[in-house]
Amino acid sequence: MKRLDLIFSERELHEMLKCLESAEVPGYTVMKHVTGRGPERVVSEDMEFTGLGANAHVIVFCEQSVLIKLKEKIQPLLNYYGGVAYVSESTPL
Amino acid sequence: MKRLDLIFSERELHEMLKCLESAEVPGYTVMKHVTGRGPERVVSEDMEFTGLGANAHVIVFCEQSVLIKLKEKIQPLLNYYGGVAYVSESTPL
Amino acid sequence: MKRLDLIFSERELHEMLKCLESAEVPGYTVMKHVTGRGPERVVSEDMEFTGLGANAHVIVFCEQSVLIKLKEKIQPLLNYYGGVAYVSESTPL
Amino acid sequence: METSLVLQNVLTPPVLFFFLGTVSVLVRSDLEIPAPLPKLFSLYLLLAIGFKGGHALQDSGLGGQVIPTVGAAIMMAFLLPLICFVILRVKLDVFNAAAIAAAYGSISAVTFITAESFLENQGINFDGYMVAALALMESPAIIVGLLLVKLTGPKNRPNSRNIRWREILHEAMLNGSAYLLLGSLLIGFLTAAYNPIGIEKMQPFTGKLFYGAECFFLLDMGIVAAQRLPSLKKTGSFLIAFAIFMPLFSAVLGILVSQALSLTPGNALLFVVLCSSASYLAVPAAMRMTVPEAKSSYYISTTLGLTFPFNIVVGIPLYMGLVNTFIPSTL
Amino acid sequence: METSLVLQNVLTPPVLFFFLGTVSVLVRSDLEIPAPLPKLFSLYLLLAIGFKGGHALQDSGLGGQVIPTVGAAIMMAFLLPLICFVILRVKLDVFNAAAIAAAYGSISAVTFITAESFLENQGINFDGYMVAALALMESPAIIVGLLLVKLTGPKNRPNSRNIRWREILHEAMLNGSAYLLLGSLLIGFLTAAYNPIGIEKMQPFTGKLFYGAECFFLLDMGIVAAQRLPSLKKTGSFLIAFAIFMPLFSAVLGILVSQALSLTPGNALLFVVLCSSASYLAVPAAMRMTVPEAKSSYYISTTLGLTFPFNIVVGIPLYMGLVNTFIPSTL
Amino acid sequence: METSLVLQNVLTPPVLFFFLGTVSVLVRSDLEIPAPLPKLFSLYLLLAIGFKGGHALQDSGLGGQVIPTVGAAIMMAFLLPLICFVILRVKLDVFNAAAIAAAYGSISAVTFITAESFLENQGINFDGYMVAALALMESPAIIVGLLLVKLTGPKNRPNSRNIRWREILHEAMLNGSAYLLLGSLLIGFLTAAYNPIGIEKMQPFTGKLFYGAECFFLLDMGIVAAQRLPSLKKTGSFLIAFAIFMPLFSAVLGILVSQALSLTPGNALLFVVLCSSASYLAVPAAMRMTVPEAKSSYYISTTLGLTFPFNIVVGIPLYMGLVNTFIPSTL
Ligand SMILES: Nc1ncnc2c1ncn2[C@@H]1O[C@H](COP(=O)(O)O)[C@@H](O)[C@H]1O
Ligand SMILES: Nc1ncnc2c1ncn2[C@@H]1O[C@H](COP(=O)(O)O)[C@@H](O)[C@H]1O
Ligand SMILES: Nc1ncnc2c1ncn2[C@@H]1O[C@H](COP(=O)(O)O)[C@@H](O)[C@H]1O
Ligand code: NA
Ligand code: NA
Ligand code: NA
Repeated sequence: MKRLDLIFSERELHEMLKCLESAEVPGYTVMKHVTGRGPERVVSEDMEFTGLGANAHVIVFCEQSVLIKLKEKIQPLLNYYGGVAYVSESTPL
Repeated sequence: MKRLDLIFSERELHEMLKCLESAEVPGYTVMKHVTGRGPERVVSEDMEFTGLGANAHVIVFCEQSVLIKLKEKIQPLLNYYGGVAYVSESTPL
Repeated sequence: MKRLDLIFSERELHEMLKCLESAEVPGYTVMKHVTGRGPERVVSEDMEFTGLGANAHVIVFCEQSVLIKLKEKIQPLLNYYGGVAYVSESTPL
Repeated sequence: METSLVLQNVLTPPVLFFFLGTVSVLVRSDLEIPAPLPKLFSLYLLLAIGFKGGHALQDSGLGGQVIPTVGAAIMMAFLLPLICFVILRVKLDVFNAAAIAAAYGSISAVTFITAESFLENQGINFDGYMVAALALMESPAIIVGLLLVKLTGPKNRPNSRNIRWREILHEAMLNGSAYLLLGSLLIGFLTAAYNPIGIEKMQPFTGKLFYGAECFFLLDMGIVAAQRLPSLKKTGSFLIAFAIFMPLFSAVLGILVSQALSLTPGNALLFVVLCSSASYLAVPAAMRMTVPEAKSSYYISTTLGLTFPFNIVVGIPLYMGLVNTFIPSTL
Repeated sequence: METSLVLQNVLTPPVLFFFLGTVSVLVRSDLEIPAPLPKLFSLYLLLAIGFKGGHALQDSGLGGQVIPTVGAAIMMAFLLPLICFVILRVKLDVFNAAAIAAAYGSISAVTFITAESFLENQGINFDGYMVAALALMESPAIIVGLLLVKLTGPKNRPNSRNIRWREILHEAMLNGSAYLLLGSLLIGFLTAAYNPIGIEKMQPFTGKLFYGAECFFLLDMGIVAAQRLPSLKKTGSFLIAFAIFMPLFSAVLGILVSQALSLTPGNALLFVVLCSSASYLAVPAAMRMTVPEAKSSYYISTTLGLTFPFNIVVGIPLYMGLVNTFIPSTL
Repeated sequence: METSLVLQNVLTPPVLFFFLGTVSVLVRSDLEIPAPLPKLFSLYLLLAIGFKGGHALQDSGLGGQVIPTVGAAIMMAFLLPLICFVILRVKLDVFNAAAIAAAYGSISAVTFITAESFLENQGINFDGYMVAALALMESPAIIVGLLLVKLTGPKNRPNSRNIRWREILHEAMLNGSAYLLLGSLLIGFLTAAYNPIGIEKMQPFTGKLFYGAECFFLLDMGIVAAQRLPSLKKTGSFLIAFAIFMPLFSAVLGILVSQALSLTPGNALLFVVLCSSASYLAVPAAMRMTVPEAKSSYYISTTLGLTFPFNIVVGIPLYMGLVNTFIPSTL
């Protein structure tokens, strides 16, 4: 099994979850109110109340095959709005 | 070393931590207020205030030997209430 | 690519991020309000309002070379104040 | 006449803010009240109505209609889930039927509050001790729900899922919202008896602020209720019909009992609202723990997405119309 | 005379709490108002000013100066971003210029509130319907900003980045803060018309509590603004100058319009403050969505780190001085 | 007579809500006040008592007993940690002894607030300037604690752990809660002097709401204190005894000083409560930073799990009894 970590702006959460659903992931986990820094932008806590939105961290445990479907749906979103996606190996306990 | 990621309903957090303690893990980390979707159920933010409880995400870094002890204690809880547990490789910095 | 997970007290967050910057990480992600237990100490939710501070969980995706620079900067902080740092393999989606 | 009451009810701040929240979801505005702010308001409202109810109970004493009314309320909390269960078993398995039955036997504090605001707006008197009825209707419904599973459910449940008596009572009496409501009631009661200055000093917090906080909370409830609408599709038309007709049926029962007890119109409305409202706080939490076989989306979507809005917007004035018809005001 | 007004302004609780927040960052105190508490206060303030404004609008009716004033305000929200855009294009690309222009064409509700407190403190009358102007100046600026990108921007934007009309209007009208403000305005208006008791019962929440909540929120704004200071260095001296001189320029325009409309001094000050304040809530959120090419640090740091503190501390009393000079009080 | 005072104290809303919180943990109710809501109330309480204290200080001026009382309070904040340190060194190492000593030399704002409510309830006068004493007792204790480590601790601490003077003063003066309290005091002082309308407009927020917010916060403190009880076992009987007897000893010292200063009974009680209460906010935060060798569970469990509840429930009325015996009321 694979583990996918997605980190991107909370404002795109809804759209991102739609991508996950359409790639038929078996499930996902969402952590909001996340801050951070990317190559260009800093995301700080106060961006939540200015409406810009902090980041969301989404974890998906799924098969490699799902990941491939997912990639082509998610890549354009990440390119347009920014955000990162990393994959690691993972096995059920 | 191994890294264990547990995701399950906040309401079972207390019981789950007792399992971890009885398996003598060296430590653990807890993130609450986590939402998500499993094969059947959606866990949304408002479930926190209706008292159903959102999810908790627990991370444990430990040896393989601890994991084996842990597995038999945790499996019944996950089967009864739902939730997921995944293991990856991890080394101290 | 590597994935580094740092977990330590929120009160050291500022200093820790300065270390990350000086090691020139490409980015990082911060989750606050995290609780847990280490070999000696329990970090509970109420420590946030007593001013002791809960934990922060910081994730860094970076190259092995950055990790080496990072290690020598971070190790003294972790030794002095406590906290854990674990590394796993990770590849961009 | 009911139509005019509905209109009068709709044009009050609490209901308007509820609509504002609902519409924000429908038009996909990004208005959001992030967790745990809704929890702040729900804790505050429980604390405040409990405290004020305890104070009122001290003032009225336990004589007169207090004991009969509270007793009848508790009786309804035992009876209604049984009726619901019988109806729900037509289409649902034991687990889901019992969980939903418990929710509809129990009460919704926010619906009760909105009914009080409605009465104040109409200038109709009611007694503070009705809060005691509210506080005491949560636990019986939970007990009945769990007993129904224990008695009518399959005997071959895995061992770990056998419900123990201790667990039933613990969930029924000590879930957070029932505990806070009952505790605040007791504190209000004791304070009114031994420390009248304390009552006065609490007044700006528990009294004056209440209406505004209620509006703010209903704004959030509007958002939450509207977010539940899509999942109603999955619950099927049987449950959708149940979520509308059961409150009406309970209301009629409630009116008959109010008549028998000769309650004043104000108290009668509150009694009816207690009967017809359904719990989306304490009961779901208890069911989730003890009957994980039941689908939480069933009992949450029906109570929160349908019965709650129905009662808030149409139900309360409708019941008032019925009360006015069946229970002549003594004024 | 302006100096004395500045001093009088500085020694009021809202401005002092703003300083307290700013200083806490400068001296590296660990004072922190954790998320989402600031959101609680910002939601509360929007709800309360909307509700009170709606009430005032009902009382004043839509006659007299209401329509001309609100109309002029909307016109300014279309005009100001165009002027800003022309100025900003000297140094910046289309995306950044349009985003910053939209922010400066729009308004800051907290600056408006602080101006109201300033007027109350000075004992100068103003009309509640000015809140309607506030509520209606957010959307036009967003529309102009997005149109500027659409019309003057490069035609070879990737397909996904083509702004659609529906999207523009959605972002302009339905972002959370504009929606809550307008919605509360409407609710206040309806309540005042059909349910006067409701107005009275909201008063402790929306009225009495307001000043204190404003102070608490300004404490947080002080912290946030000061945290933005370091990133101002990166924005360069052109934008720093813009963040101070543009408000002054807009203020002068605002005074001319106020004079033409023969507004009272109090209303004139509020009109001027609407013109000279810049948005750090609704507009940035909309721009982040639709023009991700613009650097958010540019429009946030200038509006929040510079223009907002400038207006709160020096701007308001300064504009009052100008108003006093150009618009003779009829008293 | 003390028993009747204890009873009268126990039957007030703040103490009853404290009990409600404590009991909820003992009976394992799932009542929870999620973070960061407790922070909201603690920030609010600090802001409100600071503001009201500053106002009172402006009214009373710096003449009369103000300077001597505040001076004596600061002196106690230097003296008490030294006494504690000597006692604690019998069983503990330098690091833990110094950290606990600093906590007991400092103060607990919530205990102080509860004592004020107690006095108001009893109809006993006290002066607002006592808040200045409260605000100024936090820093000295931290300084003494850190100096004790610096002077009596092992000289071979790793280099990074050498405490620098700048760090000591920074932690002592600029930790969040001390900063907010002192800052609000200053703002209240300035506002009362230059902007009396501001005082009036703050009153509903800082004044009227206070008692209810205090009750809500004490509900949470009850939960937190009870959660600390299990870890008291690990601290051992020496520290448990210390956590009860040290407050009593400090109280007696406090009474002697109050007598010497001829304070009124109300002020004397507050002075005594300042001496006998222990810090679980500012001091632990400072110690965690600068003396990580000390076990935080020691100083948190004793102050929060034992000394705080003891003072709230039994201590305050007990000290009042002592004050009544030793300091005859002039009425
Ligand atoms: N190298 C990285 N390691 C960890 N998190 C990252 C990294 N790069 C970006 N992020 C996270 O992804 C968010 C969006 O990235 P970006 O759009 O590239 O600014 C940032 O705010 C960080 O939270
Ligand atoms: N495939 C998955 N990937 C990530 N998180 C998951 C996955 N499946 C379940 N979860 C998380 O585990 C929680 C409980 O799962 P369940 O009990 O199976 O509904 C869900 O609410 C998700 O947060
Ligand atoms: N073995 C572990 N697994 C997961 N998290 C840990 C582990 N050990 C420590 N932590 C986290 O690191 C924090 C600080 O650790 P320490 O300073 O060792 O008490 C703890 O509060 C936990 O959140
Ligand atoms: Na019911
Ligand atoms: Na403007
Ligand atoms: Na003390």
